[in-house]
Amino acid sequence: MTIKEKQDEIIADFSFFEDWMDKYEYIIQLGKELPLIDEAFKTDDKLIKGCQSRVWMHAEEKEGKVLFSADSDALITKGLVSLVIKVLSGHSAEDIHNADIYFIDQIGLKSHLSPTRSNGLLSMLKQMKLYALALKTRHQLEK
Amino acid sequence: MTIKEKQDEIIADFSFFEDWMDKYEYIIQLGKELPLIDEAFKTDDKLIKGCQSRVWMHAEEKEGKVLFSADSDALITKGLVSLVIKVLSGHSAEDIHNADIYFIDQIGLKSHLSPTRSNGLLSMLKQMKLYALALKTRHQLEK
Amino acid sequence: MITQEQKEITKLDVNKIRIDFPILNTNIYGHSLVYFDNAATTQKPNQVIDSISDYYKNYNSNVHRGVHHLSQMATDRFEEARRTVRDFINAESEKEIIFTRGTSDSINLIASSFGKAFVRKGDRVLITAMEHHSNIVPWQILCEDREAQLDVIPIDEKGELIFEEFEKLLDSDVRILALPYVSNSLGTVNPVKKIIEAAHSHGVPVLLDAAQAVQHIPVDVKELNVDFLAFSSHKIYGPTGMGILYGKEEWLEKIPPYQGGGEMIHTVTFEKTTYNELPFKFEAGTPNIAGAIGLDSALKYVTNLGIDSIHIYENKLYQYALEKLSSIKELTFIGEAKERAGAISFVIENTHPFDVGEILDKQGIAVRTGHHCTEPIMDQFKIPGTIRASFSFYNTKDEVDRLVLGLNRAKQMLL
Amino acid sequence: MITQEQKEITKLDVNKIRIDFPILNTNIYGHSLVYFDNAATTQKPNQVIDSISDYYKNYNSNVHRGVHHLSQMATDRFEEARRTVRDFINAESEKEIIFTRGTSDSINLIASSFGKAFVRKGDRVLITAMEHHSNIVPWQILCEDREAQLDVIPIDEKGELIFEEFEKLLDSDVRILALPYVSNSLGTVNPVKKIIEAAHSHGVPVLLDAAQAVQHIPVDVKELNVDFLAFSSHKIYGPTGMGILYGKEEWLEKIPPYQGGGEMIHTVTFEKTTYNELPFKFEAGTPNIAGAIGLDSALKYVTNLGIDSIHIYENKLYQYALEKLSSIKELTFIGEAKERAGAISFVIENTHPFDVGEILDKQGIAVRTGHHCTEPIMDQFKIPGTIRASFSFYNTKDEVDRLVLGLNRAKQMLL
Ligand SMILES: Cc1ncc(COP(=O)(O)O)c(C=O)c1O
Ligand SMILES: Cc1ncc(COP(=O)(O)O)c(C=O)c1O
Repeated sequence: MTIKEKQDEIIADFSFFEDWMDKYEYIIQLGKELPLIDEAFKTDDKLIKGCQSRVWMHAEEKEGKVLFSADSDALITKGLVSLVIKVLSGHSAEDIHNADIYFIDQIGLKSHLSPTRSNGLLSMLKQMKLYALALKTRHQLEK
Repeated sequence: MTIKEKQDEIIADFSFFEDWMDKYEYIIQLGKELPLIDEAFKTDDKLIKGCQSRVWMHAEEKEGKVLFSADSDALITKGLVSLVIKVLSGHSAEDIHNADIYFIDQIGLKSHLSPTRSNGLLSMLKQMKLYALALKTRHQLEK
Repeated sequence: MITQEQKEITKLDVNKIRIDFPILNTNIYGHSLVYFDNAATTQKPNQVIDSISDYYKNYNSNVHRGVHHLSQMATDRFEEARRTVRDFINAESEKEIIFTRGTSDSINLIASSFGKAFVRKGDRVLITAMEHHSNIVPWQILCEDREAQLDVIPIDEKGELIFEEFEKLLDSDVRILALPYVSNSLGTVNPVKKIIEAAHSHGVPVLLDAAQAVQHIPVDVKELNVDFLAFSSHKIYGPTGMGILYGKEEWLEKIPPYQGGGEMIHTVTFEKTTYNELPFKFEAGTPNIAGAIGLDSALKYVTNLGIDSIHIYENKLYQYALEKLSSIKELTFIGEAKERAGAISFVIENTHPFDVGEILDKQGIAVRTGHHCTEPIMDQFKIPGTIRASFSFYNTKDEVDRLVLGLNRAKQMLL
Repeated sequence: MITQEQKEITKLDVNKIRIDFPILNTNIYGHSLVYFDNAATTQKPNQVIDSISDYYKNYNSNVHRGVHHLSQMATDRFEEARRTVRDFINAESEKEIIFTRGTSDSINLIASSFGKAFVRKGDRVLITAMEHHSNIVPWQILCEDREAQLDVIPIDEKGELIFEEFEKLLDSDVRILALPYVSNSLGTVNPVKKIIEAAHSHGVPVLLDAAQAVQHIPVDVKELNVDFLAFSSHKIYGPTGMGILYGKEEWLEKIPPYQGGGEMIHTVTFEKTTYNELPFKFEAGTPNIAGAIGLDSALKYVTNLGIDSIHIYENKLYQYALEKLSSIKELTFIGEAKERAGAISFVIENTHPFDVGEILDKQGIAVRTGHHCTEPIMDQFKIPGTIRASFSFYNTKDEVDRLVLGLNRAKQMLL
């Protein structure tokens, strides 16, 4: 699935929920399912700023695909991270860098997350795109 | 006339005026008529603080009566000073010190003077009473 | 012990009161709002909102020095606000009431001006381990500037000041003690009268951060014999951008002005400027006129309900909340001082406060989560933050019940 | 030269505009109010008044860090206000927009923080002879603290800066130049672009006091290339207790925080506090949230009318007033710079400004009299003060005519 298709799938999933509590139940469930990051990666340099809760994120490239893994001390944050990883992980650096991320707005998350949380989500996205950009640039230099 | 009687007279005078412009005409007239202070007394130590305009006031005692004279660079202020002098000048220090000054409120001056002006008027009154108090105390000590 | 008379005055009619606060009718995600974030800021009654509109619609004007009618009206009401504050805290004179932007501004003023006059290299400044950042950072800045030392009175595991440690820290190098009357994250009510006496016996003046006190308990600066006291309008039902600094006249006379500008001067030449008398010496620039007028209405509103009645009502609600919250077995209170007011902080085992707060929000319940600008307390208790519910006289037992239900729901989802 | 297009946009419908300002219907001593004290503070349109009420009635909450819905709404609107300000003065980024209490507060912030970082013993600070006290006293305090020298660029008898004298004063010891864009007592519009260029060519940064500029003329910080700019909400149709400091990001990064407190920190321990990023680093304590929201509405109102249209309309009115006032032969203008805006100052032979102001007031006409917080100007012109009429886009030619009538009446009574 492309990044776009994945986003559309999430939007469809969320459209089933009638109220915000159900959406949160779902997000929390995702959080609980998120494969944990390797403890070795839970270091300060993997910490993302701008959250009331803490998020650690690790990225690596395998066979031309960027793989993200992450953890957080808060469960909802973990669920949100999980959504973003679902969408972006496993794609090329180029695709990630160019991706137009619209699902957060479309499922109404942005205006319903606390400002701190939505800032956190945005800085997480920024971080992921920055990583992709760095990889992309390296690839171009290697060419 | 007692201080009380003088105040009542002023209140009666003012009750003739229909609007504020007439009252001001009258106050200005009084200002123009105020006998000027001796130029020798227009020194900084006779200056009363708290006015946008400047007021110099001089007081002396003659035959048991306190006599005030004053000047100001603003005409309305002079008129107001003139009213206060009319009321208080020529009485004993004791009477001046104990006087209940109600005419300013009663003719509605207080709430219609600019704050600066009415503060000025109040500090003038305070000054005059302080002078009377000083005299009174001296008399008591001399007894 | 509550006397019969006190029982009478506790009968605040909360339903009638709630009508005065339009925001309390708001719906959040389909639930009626339960506002338990009063320690962050309180809601405003119509009386306050209307007095601000009334000012702008009918007599808005710059104050002091004006020659015209509107200026007179604005000045009168502005200075009336100052007298209202004076009476509210029982100050000796309105000269002792300085209008500022808020508690933080008030504390910064003292840290800067008192510091300039009295704090020298090697001197010490005392604060407590339960300060809000606003009562830490200004003193850190001062101490860094002056090469003075900042010492911290520790608190115990209940969240109470350790009085013996305080006494040990008191000596002749201490220039000033700054502490909160009521802690915003633990709810601790400090025994300030006793503390002030002890400080004074060593010649140390005291600044009280009363940001979380004035709205909950009667505060009398004369009885406390406190030297400086700071609070915010927005936490006592008044508008934002407005604060109070009380200072004893003799202290305020002794310290230099803080900011320069209009209002605070007597005469200005390029060679020499002389300063205005109190309180204007400390009020540079056009003040927050609407803020003062709104605060005036707020304090009159509180006085009208009666701060004693408010205290009794809120205390009952506080005890009720403690009891109900105790029924959640995974819940641990952070702060268990004997005397408490305003805020209750807690954590729920194996959940993050932030998650709990978010799920409460989706049920229409507004609490605050995090460090509440008191990071050192969180460090001491080794937690990332707490969930804090803080109360006002417009809150009800029903709302506390909804909080408990909401917490149970959050627990279910998160555990 | 006014083009056809400009002629089109000058067609502000003043009658329609006046409906937005409820206070303009007030009667003063039986006369309809003529408000010519706009330089002291402007009146507020319903749009501003309502946005404040709306905030308190519907989404009042403390901003940032909140986990609940109201806090989210308040934060969004508060930060929207910052972007509105950014766009209004064409700043590069909202990081450059600091919310303060007013112009005086903004200037004090820079005098203190810039001073701390860059002004040392023997350095010099430049201001002008036409400063408002708010742009004198903070620098005096700084220079006294730092043993620096305050130098003053003189003005000529027309009330214009003497450019050659300015150039002579510019040398490598000058750390900063602070000056008004528009003088509040003389109305002089300074050629700030040229001045800033000259200052920069000597490496001297410039602070513009734009308190009397932003409401009258288009201000573009990028085009001016100005380093710091200060103005007050209450002088541009917004609420009191609210001000703006613009600073170039590179400068704001280089100078230390001003006040300490909540909001402005990143992490706090008793040992070491790290500061938040821009703009929060300079915003200690709960901000004036309602103030920001009201200012947002005010700037939108002004933008909606169009600052260019406002400028053209007001300029016409200003010229009309000059012409009409000239008909009074005992009247002398104080300040006759080629470029003027906002305020007209004058005296009437053998009368005291204070008397004239009081008599105008009794005819419903609000002007200001006195030194207008610019005592050095009064000293230079050897007068106790002036009568100052200052204009807004809601004023009319009819009102100017009433002023002239009122002055003639005053003359009659006083001479
Ligand atoms: C030129 C100028 N600078 C500064 C100020 C001070 O503004 P504020 O009193 O709002 O701080 C004023 C207002 O009177 C002014 O006209
Ligand atoms: C105890 C305490 N001190 C100071 C403050 C700071 O008040 P403000 O943000 O109104 O300046 C607060 C508010 O959060 C507080 O709770």
